[in-house]
Amino acid sequence: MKIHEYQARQIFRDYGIPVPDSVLCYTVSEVEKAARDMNRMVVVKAQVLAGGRGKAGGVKLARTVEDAVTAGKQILGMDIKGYTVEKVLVADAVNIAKEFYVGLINDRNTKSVILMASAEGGVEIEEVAKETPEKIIKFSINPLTGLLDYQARNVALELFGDIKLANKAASIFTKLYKLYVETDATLAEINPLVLTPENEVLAIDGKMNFDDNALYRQPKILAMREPDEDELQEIAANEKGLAYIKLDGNIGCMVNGAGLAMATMDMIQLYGGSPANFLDIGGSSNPQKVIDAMNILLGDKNVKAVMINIFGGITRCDDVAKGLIKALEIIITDVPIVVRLSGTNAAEGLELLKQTGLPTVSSMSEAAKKAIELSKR
Amino acid sequence: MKIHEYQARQIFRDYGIPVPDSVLCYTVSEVEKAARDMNRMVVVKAQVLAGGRGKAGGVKLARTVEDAVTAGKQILGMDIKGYTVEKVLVADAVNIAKEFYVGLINDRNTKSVILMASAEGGVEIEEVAKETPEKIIKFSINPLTGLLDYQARNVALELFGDIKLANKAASIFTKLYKLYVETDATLAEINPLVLTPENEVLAIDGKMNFDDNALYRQPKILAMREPDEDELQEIAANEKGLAYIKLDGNIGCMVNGAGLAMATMDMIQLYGGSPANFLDIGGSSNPQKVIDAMNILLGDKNVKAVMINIFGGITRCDDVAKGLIKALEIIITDVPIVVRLSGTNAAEGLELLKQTGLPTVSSMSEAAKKAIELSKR
Amino acid sequence: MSILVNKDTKLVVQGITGRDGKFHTGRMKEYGTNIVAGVSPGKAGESVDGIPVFNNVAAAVKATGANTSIIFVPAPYAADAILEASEAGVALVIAISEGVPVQDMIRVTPILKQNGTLLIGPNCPGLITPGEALIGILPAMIFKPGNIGFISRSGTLTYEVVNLLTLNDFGQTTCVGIGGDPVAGLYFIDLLERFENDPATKAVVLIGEIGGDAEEQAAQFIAEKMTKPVVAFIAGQTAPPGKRMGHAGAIISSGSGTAEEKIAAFNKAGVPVAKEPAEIPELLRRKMAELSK
Amino acid sequence: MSILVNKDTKLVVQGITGRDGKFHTGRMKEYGTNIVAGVSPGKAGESVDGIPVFNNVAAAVKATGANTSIIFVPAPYAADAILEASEAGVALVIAISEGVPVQDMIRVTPILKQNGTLLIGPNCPGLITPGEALIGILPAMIFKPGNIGFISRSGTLTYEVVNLLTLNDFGQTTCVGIGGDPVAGLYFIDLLERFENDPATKAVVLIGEIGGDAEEQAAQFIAEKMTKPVVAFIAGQTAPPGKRMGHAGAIISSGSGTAEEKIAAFNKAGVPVAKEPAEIPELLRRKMAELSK
Repeated sequence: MKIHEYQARQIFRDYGIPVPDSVLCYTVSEVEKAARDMNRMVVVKAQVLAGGRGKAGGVKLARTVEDAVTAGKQILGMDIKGYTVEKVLVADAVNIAKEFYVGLINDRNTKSVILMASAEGGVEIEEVAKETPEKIIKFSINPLTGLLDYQARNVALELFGDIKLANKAASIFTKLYKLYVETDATLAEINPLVLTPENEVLAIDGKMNFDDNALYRQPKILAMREPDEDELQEIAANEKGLAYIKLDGNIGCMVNGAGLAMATMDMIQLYGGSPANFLDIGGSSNPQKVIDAMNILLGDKNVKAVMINIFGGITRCDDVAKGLIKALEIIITDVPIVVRLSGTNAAEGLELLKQTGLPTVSSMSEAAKKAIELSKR
Repeated sequence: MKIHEYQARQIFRDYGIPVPDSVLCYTVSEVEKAARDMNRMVVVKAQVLAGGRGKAGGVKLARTVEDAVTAGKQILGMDIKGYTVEKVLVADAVNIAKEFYVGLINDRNTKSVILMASAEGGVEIEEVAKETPEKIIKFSINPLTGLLDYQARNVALELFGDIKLANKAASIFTKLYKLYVETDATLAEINPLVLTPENEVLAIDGKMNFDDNALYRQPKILAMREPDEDELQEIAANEKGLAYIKLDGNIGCMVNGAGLAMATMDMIQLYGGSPANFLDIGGSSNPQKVIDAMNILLGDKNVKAVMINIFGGITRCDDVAKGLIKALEIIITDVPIVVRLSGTNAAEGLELLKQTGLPTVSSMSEAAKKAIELSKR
Repeated sequence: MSILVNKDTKLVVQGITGRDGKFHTGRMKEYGTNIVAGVSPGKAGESVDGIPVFNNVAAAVKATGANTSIIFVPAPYAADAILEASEAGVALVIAISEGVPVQDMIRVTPILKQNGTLLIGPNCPGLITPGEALIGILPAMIFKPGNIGFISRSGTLTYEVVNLLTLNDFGQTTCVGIGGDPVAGLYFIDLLERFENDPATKAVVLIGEIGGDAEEQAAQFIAEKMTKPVVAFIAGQTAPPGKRMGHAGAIISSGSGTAEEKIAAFNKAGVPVAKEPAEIPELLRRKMAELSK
Repeated sequence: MSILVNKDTKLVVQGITGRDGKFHTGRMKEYGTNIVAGVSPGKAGESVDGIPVFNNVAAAVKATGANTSIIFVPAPYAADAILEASEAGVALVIAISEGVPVQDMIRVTPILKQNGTLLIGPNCPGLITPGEALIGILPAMIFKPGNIGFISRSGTLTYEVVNLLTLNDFGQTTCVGIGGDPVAGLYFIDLLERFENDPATKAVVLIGEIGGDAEEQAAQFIAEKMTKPVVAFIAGQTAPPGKRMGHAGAIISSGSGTAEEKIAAFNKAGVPVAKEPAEIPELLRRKMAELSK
């Protein structure tokens, strides 16, 4: 789960990480009031769940209230990578002497949280990582001890040189680690972490992602969720026991198992088609799931054909077939459907499906070819 | 540092451990109002920093408001092990089906926190430990993982038998461990932890001690400190860099180093005297410390003689002698004083002290004998 | 021969009285797996399918000598169950539970290492040594004994491919579903090493997917350390970046973890990558023929 | 011969630029201790008494091969400094800092164990191998080389007794102040074992105090494992229960940890316990004479 910058700033503040003052605004008049109240140079920042806001023109410096109003007018309502900007953050534009990067992320290889820090702040860290990896300090944190003070200080000292500044930065690192672990984050970035000419160390921009599997124990984080339309669909599907992700193609897929679902999408493409979605109905033969899944698939106007791909393991194909038959009694559609059944009791299942008149096949590739053919009619 | 039962209950509540309702009362009329508001059987409990309140008559059950008033009158103002009862807790007297014990304590041998639990609750756990040690479950907690859920459940299941009750108790154990670590406690006891006939599990009485060395990072705990008169003296001495504990004897001791101070007390007793205190002035030859220490010693009316015992290590005895001379210029007393100097530059120190006219010796035993002799004049 | 589990494996089932635990205990027992104990707190003394139930793993291990555990408890309690097994001295733990928070797994990892406990999963279908022991939720009838080692990050796709192998007469030594989570126990290289050292295994099929760089590491390991042929398949070539494909681990982040990168790594290591599952048996046949020349 | 430290010890001083650190570095160097490095974050490149200062212990170890550390940082940072030394590979850490929270030491303990780091202290005066290395705040001039091992929980009382030993011509192999805290590093039995194995040590003097049961354990260890004579003294016979006698560890709690119990344990183990410090040399003389018969 992702959150907005203004939400990340709030979490930082709650954990004692110094962040410049800011006000969230939904309208231009709110922007005007905020800029007037702050009474100094501000930065107006689009709040959308997408990276690269600066390049897209979603972040503007404003020296006067008038500038801020102009920026607010430009940014509110603009489109950034498919997201419409509905709110902006009007933030104190602090003076910057130097910009740094610090981030925490779960690392699959060391099976730990790693701290990444760089004196090259303010730019995309992925670019730094690709072009000058030696400029990134990486450090694996032992989960049993957490980020120790001396470790945070060592990294901070390497970045800041001066011990007083390093102690300020180290304190931010340890707080960031604490909030990372306590909120079940999967990413926590401060970019840039800035040093001001007054020798303050501040978090200017923040990005946080969270572990969906841990949201059950993170009510405060869950309350921050602001899903977009696609995500609302995904969440709704999830609540029905389905994993669904919308894509741009025209062949809807309904598959049992995530790996098989991915392989199904791949195969459609391999044979020249284009998948409309990822959809995993899991291990159940419950007709309701099939009905829910079909409703989601057919709700996508781009879908020209549906490929159902079931491999019976513990679940028997004849049970799945029965579920499908029940579902297809309720769902009325003219979108063509091809069904592939394989594995446990596949023959019995295919036999049962004859009554539906649906084209049935027993291999994935056949199903994909057939679905593509049907989608082109 | 110790706290009262009502304070321990508050900490328990803050961490989600179920505790019966209660009201702290300083007067009989407050007791009456509390009992009336509760409108059920209550227990009136003396709040003093001493064990064995029940045996001393400091805990009384009251079925009616009148009973509560009577109990309040009896308990408020009573003396328990030298403590005057200034406040009582009026607490909901829940029905008890069975009483248990659970406690956490720092263990020197395993260098860890140990959980102790017993189905023999409501009595002094030390008695159970002595008479039927097999009835206490002891469990060393790995500080790197904390008390794990399955460990708490195992212990709880052994005590309660039933898994539903065990889960309730296990949740209390893990909360108790969390608060223990987070507050830098050195002891946290729930005794009794009770099972009600309605299958609730509640903490009826609580005891907590805290690590003095950690109070600097425990402002909430420090704010709970309610020292008695002796402790006020100890705290005041501490703030002057002295470790002081009042005892019942008549020979005041002033020593550098805790071990040597204890050995000095022991030696006084060995030769038939009785020490009036433990007093460690630490490693400094600062005259102010000597003045402060002498003021504390002579503030005790029981003190009939003073034994100053200094072993010069890093600190040179001649420096200490100079400090003593300065101090003795300011302090005017007719209590006899004997000074022992040994170690680095002892000869020079003793020479300097000649001007004071104080009896000086170079061994501990001589000093002790002399002090005892002086105390008997 | 086989890796990790065989006839002598003594299995304890954690969460044996739950719906899934009970169901799969029956299936595993039916397959012939040597299940010696179950654990369900508060139900000591009961039995499931004739298997004695204990209050905790330590008691089960003490009474039965169990050396392997399978975990069916719900995700919020899974990490605790893994630690319980590890601290009770169980040598191999298979965690089926799906949806375990990543931080839980991160915290568990160093303790397992200290105790020398091997973990498979969480969020995995388990493993099978055909004809000897089924420890997991895999459908027994698609497997048959043979000389192919099999490792996969996904469930149903495993069944799809194993079914193809069996139909094409490629039996298996051991098949392991390592699970789809970003932080998991044994991973590709851990198992490749074991297959390399298992005399009965003649070739290995590896089913990867998008996300992380375990496949790239596997490719490097194969190039540097393996003598036995390996054939691979990667799912998720059409998955868009930033979207989680069902598995918590199947996500392309920051432009890495793509199928292209993984396929390139395998190709560089001389490992043929199937375009679709149906190609795998033929690729395997060719590779093994090459070797026997 | 000696235990733990000698001429070859390479010492790093953590907190070398602080008041105490600087002062005692001078004294230790004067005694001849082989101090190779100091640590003070942000002061890399400076030097104290000609000793190079580094930003962190890892850098100091890398540059100088330091294998022993002494810690003078304030109590709130002491546990972190101990871990820093341990993780940097330092084999023996002596923590002088007084007032370290017990929970900090509890958290540190298992990590030191994992890393195989030995700890003395915190809240201790350090240790000395007379004529070879002084690592701590002990007053150098009271010690002299000889064949007595010495262990004590307290500071000034150590000096009192060692002074008596030296005056009575009992020189020392190594003298260790283990510190007065309830949770500390090496304890009586750890050191008794090392003295038993040290060929140069002919007898041991042990100074205990009230609180805990380390003396009782020492008594049992002596009875079961030691061939060399031991003489003991226990401070705090007149201390009342429940009162902390200066040291956080010197407290009689719940009726245990009393001087009586400790003396009884030693007597049972055949260890004479001096009534006052001045008796110790005579008891030692008698014990050693017994042995040489």
